[in-house]
Amino acid sequence: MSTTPITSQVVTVTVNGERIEKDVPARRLLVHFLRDDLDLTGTHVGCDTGSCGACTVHLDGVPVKSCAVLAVQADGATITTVEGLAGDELTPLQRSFHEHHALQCGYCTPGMLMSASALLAENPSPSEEEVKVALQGNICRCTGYWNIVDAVVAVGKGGAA
Amino acid sequence: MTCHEVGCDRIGAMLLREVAYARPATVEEAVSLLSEHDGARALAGGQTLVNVMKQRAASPDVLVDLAKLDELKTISVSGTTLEIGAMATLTSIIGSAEVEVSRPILAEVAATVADVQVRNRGTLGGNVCLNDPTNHFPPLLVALGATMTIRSSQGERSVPADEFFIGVFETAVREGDLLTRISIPAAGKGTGDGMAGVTLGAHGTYVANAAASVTNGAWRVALGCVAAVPVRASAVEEALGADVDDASVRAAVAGLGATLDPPFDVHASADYRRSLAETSVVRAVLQAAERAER
Amino acid sequence: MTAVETTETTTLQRGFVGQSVPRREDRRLVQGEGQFFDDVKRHGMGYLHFVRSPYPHARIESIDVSAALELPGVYGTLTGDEVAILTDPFFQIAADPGGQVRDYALAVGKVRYIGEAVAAVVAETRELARDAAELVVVEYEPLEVVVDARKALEEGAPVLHEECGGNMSYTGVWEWGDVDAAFAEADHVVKISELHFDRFNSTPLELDGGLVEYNRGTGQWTITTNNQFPGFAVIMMAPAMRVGTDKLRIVTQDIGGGFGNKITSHPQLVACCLLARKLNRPIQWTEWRTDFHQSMSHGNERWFLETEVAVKADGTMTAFRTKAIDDAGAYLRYEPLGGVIWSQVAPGMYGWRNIRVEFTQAMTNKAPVSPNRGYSRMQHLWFTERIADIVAQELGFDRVELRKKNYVQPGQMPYETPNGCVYDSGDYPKALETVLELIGYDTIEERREEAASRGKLLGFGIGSTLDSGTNNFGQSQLLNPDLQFSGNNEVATVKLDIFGEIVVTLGTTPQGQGHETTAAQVVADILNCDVDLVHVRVGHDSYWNSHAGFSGTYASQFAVTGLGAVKGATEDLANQMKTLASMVFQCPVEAIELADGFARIADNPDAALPFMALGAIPNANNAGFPSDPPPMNARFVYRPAFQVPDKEKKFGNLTLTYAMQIHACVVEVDPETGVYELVDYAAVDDCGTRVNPKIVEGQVMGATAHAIGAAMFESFAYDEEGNLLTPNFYDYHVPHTLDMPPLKTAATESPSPFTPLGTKGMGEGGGGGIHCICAALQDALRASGGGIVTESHNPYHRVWEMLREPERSRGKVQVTGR
Amino acid sequence: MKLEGVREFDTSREVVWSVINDPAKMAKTMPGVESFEVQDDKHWSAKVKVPLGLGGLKMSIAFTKLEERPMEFASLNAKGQGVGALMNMTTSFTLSGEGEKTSMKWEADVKIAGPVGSMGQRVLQPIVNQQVGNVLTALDREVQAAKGS
Repeated sequence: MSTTPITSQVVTVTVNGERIEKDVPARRLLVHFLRDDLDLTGTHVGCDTGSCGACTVHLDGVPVKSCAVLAVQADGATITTVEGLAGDELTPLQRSFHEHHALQCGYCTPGMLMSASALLAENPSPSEEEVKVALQGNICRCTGYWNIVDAVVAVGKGGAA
Repeated sequence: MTCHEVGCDRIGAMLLREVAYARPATVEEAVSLLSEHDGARALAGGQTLVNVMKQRAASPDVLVDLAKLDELKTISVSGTTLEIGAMATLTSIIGSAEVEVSRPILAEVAATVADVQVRNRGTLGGNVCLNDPTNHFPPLLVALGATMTIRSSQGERSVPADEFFIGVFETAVREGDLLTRISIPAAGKGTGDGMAGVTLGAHGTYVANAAASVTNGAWRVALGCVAAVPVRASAVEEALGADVDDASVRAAVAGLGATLDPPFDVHASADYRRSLAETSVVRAVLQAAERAER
Repeated sequence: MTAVETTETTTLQRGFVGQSVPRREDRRLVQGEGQFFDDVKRHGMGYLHFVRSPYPHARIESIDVSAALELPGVYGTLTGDEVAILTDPFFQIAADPGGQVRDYALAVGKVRYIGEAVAAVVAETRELARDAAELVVVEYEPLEVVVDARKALEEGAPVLHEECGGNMSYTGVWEWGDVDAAFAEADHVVKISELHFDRFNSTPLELDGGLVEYNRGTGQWTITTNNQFPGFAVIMMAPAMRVGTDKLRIVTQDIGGGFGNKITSHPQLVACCLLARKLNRPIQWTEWRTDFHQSMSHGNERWFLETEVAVKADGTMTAFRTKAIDDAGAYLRYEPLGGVIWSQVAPGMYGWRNIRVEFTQAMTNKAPVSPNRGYSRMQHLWFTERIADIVAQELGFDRVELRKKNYVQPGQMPYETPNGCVYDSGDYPKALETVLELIGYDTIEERREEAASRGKLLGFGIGSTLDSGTNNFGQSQLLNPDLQFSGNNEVATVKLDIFGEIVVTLGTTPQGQGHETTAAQVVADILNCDVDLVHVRVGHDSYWNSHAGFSGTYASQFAVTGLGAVKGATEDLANQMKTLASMVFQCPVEAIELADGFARIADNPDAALPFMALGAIPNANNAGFPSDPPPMNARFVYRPAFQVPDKEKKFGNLTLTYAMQIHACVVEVDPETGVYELVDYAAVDDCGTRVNPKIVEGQVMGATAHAIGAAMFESFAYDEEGNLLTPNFYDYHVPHTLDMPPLKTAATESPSPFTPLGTKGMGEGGGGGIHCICAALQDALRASGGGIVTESHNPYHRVWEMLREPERSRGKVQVTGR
Repeated sequence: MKLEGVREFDTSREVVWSVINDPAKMAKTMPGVESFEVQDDKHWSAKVKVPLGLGGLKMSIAFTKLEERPMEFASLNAKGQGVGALMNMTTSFTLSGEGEKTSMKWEADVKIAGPVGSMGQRVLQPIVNQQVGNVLTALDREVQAAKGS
């Protein structure tokens, strides 16, 4: 990696298991790199102040807001987006969102799922309070959060509603 | 009278101006990059800086990304001092055994900053260097009597928290400087820390806050959100004794608000901030006192 | 305990309708495979960025785009001067003086609020478009600013639209019954000098935008967008652009929330259309959050001045009169309809027979208002609920008893209000009982004492509210007699395709309301087949020819208009299927039944044709038929039976259904800081027959969350200079998980006698949460000075002020008696 | 944003007036002045870099003297523009007092727009308060200097 400051560089990232090399301007946000350059449009933009969490992805395993990270900062990193969550089958978390009516318009849902899946990875059966803390950085304007919290708690209880 | 206005697009859109980027491998390299390039700025977690750049309220020409500088991410105790690297994330502070043992208030407060995603990226160094007047750590570190270590091409220097904060988004870390370490005295017996305030919703932006710390009857109290920099409540510190109760604290705090000239905004009038400042001090002090007894 | 306890008081089971069938929309959305407009890309498309005014009121001296055009990667620009040549001003709903407003896609000559678009720049990337926007040079001559609607109406106030000769867009007196007599006979008169409903909106998480393509050969635009009312957008856009409505093909798919805020994006879409034609390339425009806050779809701010309420000794409220001043912001994008829509619920849930409202709307140097969840009725219902609580407190009546006594009673349903609206069904007192049970009303006083022991002031409040649905657009003629709008409609097309697929095409533009799921439930019940056999197309497309003038998703009506159309079309298709089967079996059509995916002879189930065969015959295998086989394709337009209201008396039925919600909450206030917390919350909903109870409950939850945000945190606050102080989520705090109280919900079902399925439109919720939080705060303050809540928005500092100077708010209320 | 205050000087009105009436001296009181030029006795302009951290806020400011009554009253307008902000400030100074005691009542009406604004008042207000404080401290310095000379 060059230590001469440059305004554009080749970035190498592994996104949802696929290794990608791409030239990207230093000023491009990770979220725009994912959406516009890689066509991974499941990651959404809901604000311009790093407040809403719709753009949440896993960067080397931890949830971050991809609108507050430059694509060049992600060079060498492993990234998981909502498209990378499920294989052929939906994950128990995705199923639980479906069963608990934890989404309406679905715009915040990818970010919610990324935050919630990160929580479940380190805390398989979180309490209601722990779930609320983990999702506090994700805004939803449709549901009032109640069903979302229930859906995540339920996964911890083995999917029981 | 006409106002000739260039570039009326002054309204937020999350698109940065062109900027150059480098990710040095060593602190020396970082310092030289910062000093060699005009308008160069250190990029830590970026949780404030990148958002400020999106608004184009600031546009550094060069970003020096500190991500590779692992030596700035360590948290350790040497003697009676807790040493936190400027690049330690808030999440790592929350999970640190050293912090837990020697100054738990730091983890307690870190856990209430913004949200999980921000805490995963955001660093202690970034939080203090940006010095947004509503940030959590500037008043806390002043109350804890922290010391900042700054590297520059001229070498290393230490600045006490009391002198570190200079203005909004402005600190003793000047162009060409790099904050490397924050040193906090480890809490011994008879030490208690507290922080209280009012936020915009749970874990939201502070409207007003106060941090208090007592060690064997000696108090340090700092206010946040009432000026561009944290404000020491010296009169209160002197008025407070070794053992305090609700009444004595209120007596000590009475009149504090009148000495302040706080900003007003959509969330609080200056008077409301004066009142919140007093209430926050009372609560922070009582919390600290209670913990000192344990 | 989970956060939500649901009590089903009555749930009728009727096939799939009435069941909480899990939503079919979910699978794509949880995998990030939904398609929102910003996900769509086209070869060579250019990104549009608007140059916006930093001044709230200024004359535009000049605009110089040359530097922007020189920047490599910039495709082109558009300015107000070009727009004024290429388009006509948008059609105005208002009669004069508001009718004189000249509103264009970009500011022409003047800017009237901070954030108004003065020019547009298109470039190769989003970043370049914004860079170029910074190079556009605009010269302004700043003008005096007015942000307070009351001041805007005063002599000598700065005038936004000179053509209107002032800042008034509409004024009218709305009076029914014999108000003066009622006051003459009153035992008490309660006077409230000022009540204020604050400015906010629902801030849908997805922002406005579109991808606009122009076909030079056909002169037609294809607009892939998230506009939620294509019928209205086209009526606004086509005449302004001097083209026929069919030149504008509107396509929507997944939409990231709307709440009414996405109805008025037509000005920006026109700018996109002009640039797509000018630059001959697809134009992509995505609004930014700060743009949205500064320029889009604020909710109506409203003042209620010199209110007087006539009350009998026994607590019967017989009359009220008030002077309402509505703040429309700088342009009339959907206004002054807010000036009439409140009258759908003129007496709220109460039996008032004598009402006088002098309603005036002003224009100010603030963002234009547009429909927002609960549009215009929420403001008025908050007003009626404030009256109920202030009257109860000042005259010493019990709030619960006062409501029970004054509510419209179940025996009176269907109930004609003093202005001719018809409340279709409902049992308000029973719903109140239910909510009181949920929240444990009988334990409130104990809880109050326990809280006091912790130094907290506990308060309990009720918010009863209506959710009127399925507009009679004839009400627009009460504002402007020359308008040619009336009634309402929605379209659905249901066909049986060649391989037997049942395909449903809607005219609506859902934003999370689950139309694909609920439509399939209705179709499956009628065709007596499995719900999974029914395919419902996603979104809206003008090319499907399955829409009418009022098509869209807004104003609580899908369960009536949308599903009414689905039911009509499906019944038509069912008859076609039976007829075809009877032709094949040469038996009377009455002998045919539909069951398990077959059309069969009821008495001889072996004589059965699979749906596939029925679909194939007219489509691909029709030789040798004695007469034409039915087409297996049914388009139905649902039309509610409305009359045009009486323009003189302002009398007539303005909406078809009246869903009802009663909310109750408990707050704890910190007397030192004014900080308060919602510690308990319950909501009861009655929207008639619930097609999908889980979806209905989801709407109740969403409306509750919006109300909590509006009551506690969310406000579009302006300073005197016209700066918006909450231009993004830094200062405009929307509630997060940790801000939410525990919630208990329940439902009662009073089917509507007026709708095809007994359903009522619902979802807006009528701001019940705002009403009950205001009431709970006022209750909490009784123990500390007895401040009166006169604002809909009560952030911590306002509560602190009420605690510190209770006289200030108390001074706004006065009681006189005989 | 309206600010006001009173400043006491232990020197004559003449001295204080000589400072606030001298563009060059006033320039020295402004934060981060990089260049300064006087067009005429009513108009002057300055290029400043307000030290706000984050690289500072570059602005070019045009000053116009609006009104003056020697030894008593002066008011001026400062209109600033820079990438990231629009500033419009009207200030007035009213002098009173006798002999070696002068009291200066000052008022400032500051309007700021732009993304610095959209960062929120919580940022703006302290900035303005602090910069005004700096100006007044510098004014003290200039007055002391003028007194000495």
